[in-house]
Amino acid sequence: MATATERKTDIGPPHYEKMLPPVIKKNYGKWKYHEILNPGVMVHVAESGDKLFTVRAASPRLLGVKRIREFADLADKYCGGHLRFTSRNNVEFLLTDDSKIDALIADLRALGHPVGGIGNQISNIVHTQGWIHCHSAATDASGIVKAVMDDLHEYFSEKEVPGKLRIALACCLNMCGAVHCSDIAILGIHRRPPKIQGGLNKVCEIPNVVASCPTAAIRPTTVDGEPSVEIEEEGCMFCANCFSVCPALPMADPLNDGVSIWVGGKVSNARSEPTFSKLAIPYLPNTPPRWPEVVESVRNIVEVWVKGARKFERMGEFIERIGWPRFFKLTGIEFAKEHIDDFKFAGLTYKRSAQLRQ
Amino acid sequence: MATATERKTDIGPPHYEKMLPPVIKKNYGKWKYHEILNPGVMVHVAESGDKLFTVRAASPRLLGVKRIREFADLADKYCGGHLRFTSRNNVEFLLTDDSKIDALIADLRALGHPVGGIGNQISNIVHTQGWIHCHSAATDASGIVKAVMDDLHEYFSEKEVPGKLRIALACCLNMCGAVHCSDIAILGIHRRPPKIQGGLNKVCEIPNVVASCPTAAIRPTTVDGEPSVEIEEEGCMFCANCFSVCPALPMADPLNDGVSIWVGGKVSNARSEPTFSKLAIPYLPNTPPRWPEVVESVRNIVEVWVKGARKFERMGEFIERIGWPRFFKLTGIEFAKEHIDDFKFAGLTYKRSAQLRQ
Amino acid sequence: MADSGGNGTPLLDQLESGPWPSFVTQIKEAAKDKDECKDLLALLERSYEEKIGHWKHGGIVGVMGYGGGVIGRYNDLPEEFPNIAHFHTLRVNMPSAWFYTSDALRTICDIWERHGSGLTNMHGSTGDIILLGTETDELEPTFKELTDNDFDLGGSGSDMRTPSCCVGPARCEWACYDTLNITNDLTQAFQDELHRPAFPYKFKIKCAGCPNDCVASVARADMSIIGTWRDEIQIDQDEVRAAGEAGLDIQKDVCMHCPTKCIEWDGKTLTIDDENCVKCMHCINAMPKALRPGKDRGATVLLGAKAPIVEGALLSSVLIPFIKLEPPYEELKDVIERIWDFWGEHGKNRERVGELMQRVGLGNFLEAIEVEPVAEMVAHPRENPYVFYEEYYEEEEEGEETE
Amino acid sequence: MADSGGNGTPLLDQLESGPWPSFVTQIKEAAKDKDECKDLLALLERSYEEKIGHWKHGGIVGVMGYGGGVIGRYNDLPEEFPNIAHFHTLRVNMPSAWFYTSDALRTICDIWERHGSGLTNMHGSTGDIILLGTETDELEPTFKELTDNDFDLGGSGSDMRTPSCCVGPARCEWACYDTLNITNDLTQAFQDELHRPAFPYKFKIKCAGCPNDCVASVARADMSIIGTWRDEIQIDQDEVRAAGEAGLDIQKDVCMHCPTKCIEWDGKTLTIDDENCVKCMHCINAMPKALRPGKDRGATVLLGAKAPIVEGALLSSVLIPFIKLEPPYEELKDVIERIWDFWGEHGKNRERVGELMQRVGLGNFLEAIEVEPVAEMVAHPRENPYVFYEEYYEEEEEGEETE
Ligand code: SRM
Ligand code: SRM
Ligand code: SRM
Ligand code: SRM
Ligand code: SF4
Ligand code: SF4
Ligand code: SF4
Ligand code: SF4
Ligand code: SF4
Ligand code: SF4
Ligand code: SF4
Ligand code: SF4
Repeated sequence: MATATERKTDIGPPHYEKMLPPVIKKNYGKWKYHEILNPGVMVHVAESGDKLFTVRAASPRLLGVKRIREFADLADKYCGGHLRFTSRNNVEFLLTDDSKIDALIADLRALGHPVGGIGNQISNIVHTQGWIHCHSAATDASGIVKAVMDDLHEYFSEKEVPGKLRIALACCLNMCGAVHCSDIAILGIHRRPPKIQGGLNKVCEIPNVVASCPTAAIRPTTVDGEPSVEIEEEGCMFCANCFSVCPALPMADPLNDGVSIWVGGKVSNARSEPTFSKLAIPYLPNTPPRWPEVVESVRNIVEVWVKGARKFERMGEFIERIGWPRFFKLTGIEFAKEHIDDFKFAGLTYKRSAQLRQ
Repeated sequence: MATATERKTDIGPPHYEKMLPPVIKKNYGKWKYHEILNPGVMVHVAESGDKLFTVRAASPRLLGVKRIREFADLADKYCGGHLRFTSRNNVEFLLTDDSKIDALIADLRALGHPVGGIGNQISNIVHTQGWIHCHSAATDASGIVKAVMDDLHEYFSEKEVPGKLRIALACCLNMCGAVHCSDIAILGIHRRPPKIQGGLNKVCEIPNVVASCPTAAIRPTTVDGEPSVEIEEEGCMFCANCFSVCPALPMADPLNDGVSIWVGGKVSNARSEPTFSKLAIPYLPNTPPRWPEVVESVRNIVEVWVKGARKFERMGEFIERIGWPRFFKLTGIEFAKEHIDDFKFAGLTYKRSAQLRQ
Repeated sequence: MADSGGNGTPLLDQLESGPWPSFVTQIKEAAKDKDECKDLLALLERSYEEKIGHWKHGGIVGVMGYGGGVIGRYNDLPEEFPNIAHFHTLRVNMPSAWFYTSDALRTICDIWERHGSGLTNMHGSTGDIILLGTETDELEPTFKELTDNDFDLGGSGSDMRTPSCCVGPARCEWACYDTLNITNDLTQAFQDELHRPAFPYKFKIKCAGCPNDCVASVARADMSIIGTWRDEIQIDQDEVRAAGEAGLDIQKDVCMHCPTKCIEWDGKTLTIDDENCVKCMHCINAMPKALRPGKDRGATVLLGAKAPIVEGALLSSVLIPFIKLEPPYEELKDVIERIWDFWGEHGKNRERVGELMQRVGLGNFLEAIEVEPVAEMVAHPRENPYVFYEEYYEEEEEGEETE
Repeated sequence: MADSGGNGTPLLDQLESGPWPSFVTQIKEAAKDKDECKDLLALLERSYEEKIGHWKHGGIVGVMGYGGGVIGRYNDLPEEFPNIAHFHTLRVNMPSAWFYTSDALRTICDIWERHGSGLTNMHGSTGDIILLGTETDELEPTFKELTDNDFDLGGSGSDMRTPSCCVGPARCEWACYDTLNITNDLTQAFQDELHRPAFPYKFKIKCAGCPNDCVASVARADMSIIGTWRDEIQIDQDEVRAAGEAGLDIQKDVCMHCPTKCIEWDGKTLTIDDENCVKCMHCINAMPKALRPGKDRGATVLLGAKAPIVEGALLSSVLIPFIKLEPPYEELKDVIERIWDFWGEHGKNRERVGELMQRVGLGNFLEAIEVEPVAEMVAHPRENPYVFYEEYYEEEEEGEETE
């Protein structure tokens, strides 16, 4: 380990070239095609004829140093000391010798990391901090992810599905998990207006608090002599922006917090353009440790899609083809007032034609 | 003619049945199919086997009693005294004897009314009052319509085009011509902020005037002692709403008024859903009596469509298929800042994907 | 050419030539024996010279007991053009679908020759017969003669505007309900709303017999009634083949244009997956002899279209996905009245129904007019997470809901 | 099963069973020799019992001279959980595309074991290595050891956030530019903007090598750089036929999914009308051996994506339809700096670039950053007539334009 003495800053990350295996250095930018060999296993063939085998293993994303070191050991054992993580937090082992693949997979299984998630399989759930580290959470992240993937794991490591299906979770409306463009999104929500704490004016600038509310539901007032704020509850849509600027307006509430389920978003440009997720289920309760209602709802939506979608069709493309009324019918989800947009651009989501499946 | 004496009110329009020819009364709601026989001539065949021949003739919409009586005479001569007008202001003669069609057409031609506009032909231009009767006009209506149709008449009475092409004109942003959903729309526009007249406060309620401006460009002020308003010119987008509520804010201005050209709107549900027209040409000058720039621009757009569109493809469907960049290229119209939406929903018109024809 | 206008009109004269019928010729003809038409011609020539209109805001004029039906109009050069110092138009309610007997037309002509300029628009954009230009004193006499002859005025101002419809069952094989009958029925049922402005703003009704929407209702009517069906498209396979033999490329010109790609042609048989058919009409339009709408017919009712002033143009959006329309149309009339009640109470001045719906939110609007929300009303559910959840639990009474 | 957390955690224990790897097992493992992890486990169990989180707003903590890279965090029951009274996370800038040598990983582990909880996220949603939980006093020592070993912190707060990219040319045949190189280059070029928050709000950059956008840049980056090409898709007809024989229904599964229907398959040959191809990647995705992107490669640069708080979520929109990307990327860097200048001057506090663009209007925004408007930037031209025409003629000087 280096032991410089003067204080270094702004050196940036280590250069990626130091991290690349020889086969990649040699064929960098000269890959010809790839093939999926087995669940979680693919090969990339270079113009030179060289082959790079990738084995993708599931990860809980939250990893202790012990497990990371175990990954490092596997990389040494099978991959000349090279590995990478994916944009969905899986871990990928990079081999040049395909005869080692099965052994690697066996070792990974032994460690508790199923292999899969490549091609038309359901991959890892992009998620966030939840109760593990964030003050803003309306639900936990890791727990729901574990429960849902336990239930869907067969789609990760065995079964094929019609196309890619991306699930994401964010524990509050800040949407760090960028759930706003996922095939299925699980979103932590508050449903009770902030509870105004005494001495608010000591902790927060009242004008900032008032300004923070997009619906102008917060007004200044005085509570027994003290300047404070009052909230017109009908005007609150639970964005928590006021809480972000003022800790004295907590929104977390065991009785009313929960999750909503969203569907049909995507980011790739393949076939259809990138699009946002749309509301499917307005509210499900927080039921730790395994959130059975959420698990059940996600599986239901997944199965409707698996049954009905054409090859390569993403969730949103499938729903577009059969129409939203039919999606609600097939999933048994009841269409309600909450589904109708009433935000800024609401009018543009109304059905402005007579093109209806009757 | 009846001669009742007491004052009748709220009797409503005459019942339509009194106006229908016998063949229609007999086959009402029992039509089987129709065929287009010649430009402006079609036959509707009833389940009974009866046939109804329709001859559609062009009309300037503005008609004097003399001409209307001449139409009535033709109806007597050929149609047992029955005729109708269309939702695009053409006149339709309804015959049961197809041997009379040619004579009728000859008489109509003699009167100066070409026959055509049925099926995939360009029909009459829906238009409005303009300088003939409205205080709000930024251009004339009838004059431009006459000039444009003189130029396009072959597409009305002879040539076939790929699909329906609807042209509409409105002489101001009130859009009485409902040009907002036309294949090609001609729209009268102002481009100079209202000129504030002295003594405004005598004619108008200043608070109403201030409130009338959607961009809040109007502020109250005092001009030599008198209460009046001032207008922040950069904030004006020439909607004329202030003029609608206050005559002391005239917008008409010979130097700056003119027309803009819009394309790609439609209202039918056929194939694609109804959609608004989009801006093609931000400004063309008012050049009476024949507005050559407008005539030329419309023909250019029509010809690009005629050349490039697939069968049944409306203007907007054609443009969607080839992409807007290509439409601007083919028409030679320059894309400019004015084309970029900057109204309420502007952001939703930005291209939010990488799906581009490169 | 001869200047029959009385004043020199070199500019307008240029609009008499050319194949398209000329409005100038019409005015000149009328000007032969009407001084107001001479003046109109001269004033218009002036506008053509100066590139500006010469009409002022209209004052409130009308006929006794009516608030609508007349558009007051005055020119800004009354000394020079005294015969059109006032030049008001009357909007006369047309018969459904603009059918006329020659006698009915002559009656209108006679009346208007006696009392006005003799110039008309057949028809105005809303559908009325426009009697173009007369003096205030002539309004009442004109009205009397009209009503004596079975005609009445249409709407203007903040009232129900003259409903209009497509030719429908009178001549069209695709009409899914009786557009003429309902238009006449609603017009008669709502005479008071038509003649006496009492709404926040105008309210227009247009009835199209099928999704082709030949009266542009979805773009121009606060209430757009568009015919449709809910069973299978009727197919005559022989006629389909005939159409193909006649040169129609069924795969390319029909199937490829189907918005849901639910129609297939194997060269012999045409099959339609009616469950996914959105009743767009295209295949039927392309093969009128081979295909016809289903037999279980009715209409989709949409709400809220308007022109852009001032918050932006709107197309109507789905209110009732499917409704059977038979006289006396009670169900529909009830909905209309519930809408008017809510709008009358909560609509701002000059706020159209479509704008109100958006301002209060479609969900709340539906609650107010007692219509259940259904997925057909939206293109897709909300994309933003800003839901106004209306109830929450209080610690004390766990399990209980509170407002 | 064994309760290695020190406190009873019956609820969390249930999350150790099942096929998916368990985060609980990870924490328990760490809890064996770290008191803060024991406390974390216990606090989390409490949250599971009470259905509420126990973390408070984070205060400003960090390392000397940096404004970002650390997220301060304190729990609201410090007496009960003293070992995580403060439990800050460090965001460590990952190497491009998350490639590691086993040694590099071990180095991180060693450092973090010495100075923190030993728990991490591999990786955070923005892409950083998240070192999850330590005390204020440990921040500086951790930072020193990181920099001594070639690592540095990533972004947080109102600064440029850690740029990230897809695996690109390192392993993907579809990469249209060098995503790893540009990501590293921009990160190094803008170290000051990354470490010292001076913007109105956060600014994220994500680089995807092709339109598949495997880093979700269009949804999650203020600047989304997406690879593309402008010549013909490379076709190997033999491989196309092979794909067909291998069971792919080319007509149904490829051609019918093409967004512009510009690809045709006659059973023998595949033809693409490249002029109408919008480079969506689908046909290439479906037949990786047969089709490849064209050879004239570059990228489309889009601007403005963000999550919903608080004006609604945005996807990035096209700023530069096509740009060649070769080191040192001067043209792109110039644009970025012009954007930052305008944003820095006119952006409101907590206003993202995408929101600013909409507030001032894309047209004005383009003028300010000196980029020509082109039709590729819009889905379609404006539908409303409210154009801010910027010049008009004055009577006096006819013909002349004035502001
Ligand atoms: C490894 C990874 C990039 C990285 O730098 O980490 C990656 C790698 C590949 N992606 Fe991806 N994608 C990766 C995240 C994504 C994402 C981002 C995300 O999920 O957040 C997307 C956008 C998803 C969306 O649209 O919402 C993505 C959309 C695609 C697509 C388009 C799929 C579609 O039909 O929409 C393809 C094409 C395909 O699958 O045929 C694709 C294809 C591929 C290929 C086949 C490209 C290649 O030739 O190597 C790579 C491996 C196959 C596979 O299925 O994973 N990759 N890919 C990411 C793996 C994540 C994971 O662990 O599962
Ligand atoms: C007479 C009229 C209804 C009326 O009550 O007056 C009418 C009559 C017919 N229309 Fe229409 N349409 C009439 C205005 C419209 C309008 C409204 C408008 O133009 O403002 C539309 C909507 C236009 C739009 O989408 O912007 C309209 C969209 C259609 C369509 C759909 C065309 C398309 O592909 O989008 C059809 C189907 C077709 O033409 O194959 C159609 C078909 C027909 C048919 C063939 C229906 C039938 O079987 O009788 C009728 C005669 C053929 C023809 O081409 O005109 N009609 N038709 C209107 C004649 C106007 C005129 O003088 O030209
Ligand atoms: C006569 C007519 C145009 C024509 O030449 O055909 C007309 C003429 C006028 N319209 Fe209109 N509108 C006419 C159909 C329309 C239509 C089309 C339609 O009804 O299908 C529209 C668009 C659809 C809609 O209602 O949104 C229309 C949207 C307007 C508007 C904008 C309303 C809005 O909410 O956006 C105004 C402005 C206003 O109401 O103050 C307006 C206002 C006017 C006024 C009264 C001018 C004014 O501001 O006071 C015009 C009187 C002109 C005159 O002196 O004769 N007119 N107006 C049409 C009525 C004739 C008839 O009754 O048949
Ligand atoms: C750690 C991380 C989630 C994770 O578990 O991976 C995260 C965690 C937080 N985010 Fe985030 N965001 C994280 C990626 C994102 C992303 C996704 C991305 O960057 O690709 C987004 C959506 C994309 C975007 O930027 O819009 C995101 C959108 C937000 C927002 C909403 C910003 C907006 O303009 O809408 C906030 C609220 C704020 O900025 O005040 C936010 C705020 C926060 C804060 C700092 C909470 C707060 O309000 O102070 C969270 C700290 C949690 C904690 O205690 O550790 N975080 N945040 C991600 C950063 C790790 C990393 O550096 O790699
Ligand atoms: S989504 Fe919300 S709760 Fe979850 S980490 Fe981000 S800010 Fe925190
Ligand atoms: S949560 Fe959002 S809407 Fe509700 S009061 Fe706070 S800022 Fe306003
Ligand atoms: S469009 Fe404008 S100018 Fe023309 S008639 Fe209507 S209100 Fe008058
Ligand atoms: S024209 Fe419109 S924008 Fe201009 S000042 Fe008048 S109301 Fe305002
Ligand atoms: S709308 Fe339909 S029913 Fe009415 S005329 Fe047009 S095609 Fe016929
Ligand atoms: S009516 Fe339209 S949607 Fe239905 S099958 Fe025919 S083309 Fe397709
Ligand atoms: S974005 Fe394109 S280049 Fe990058 S990994 Fe995905 S498929 Fe390959
Ligand atoms: S890349 Fe997409 S758009 Fe281009 S041909 Fe292939 S499928 Fe069609």
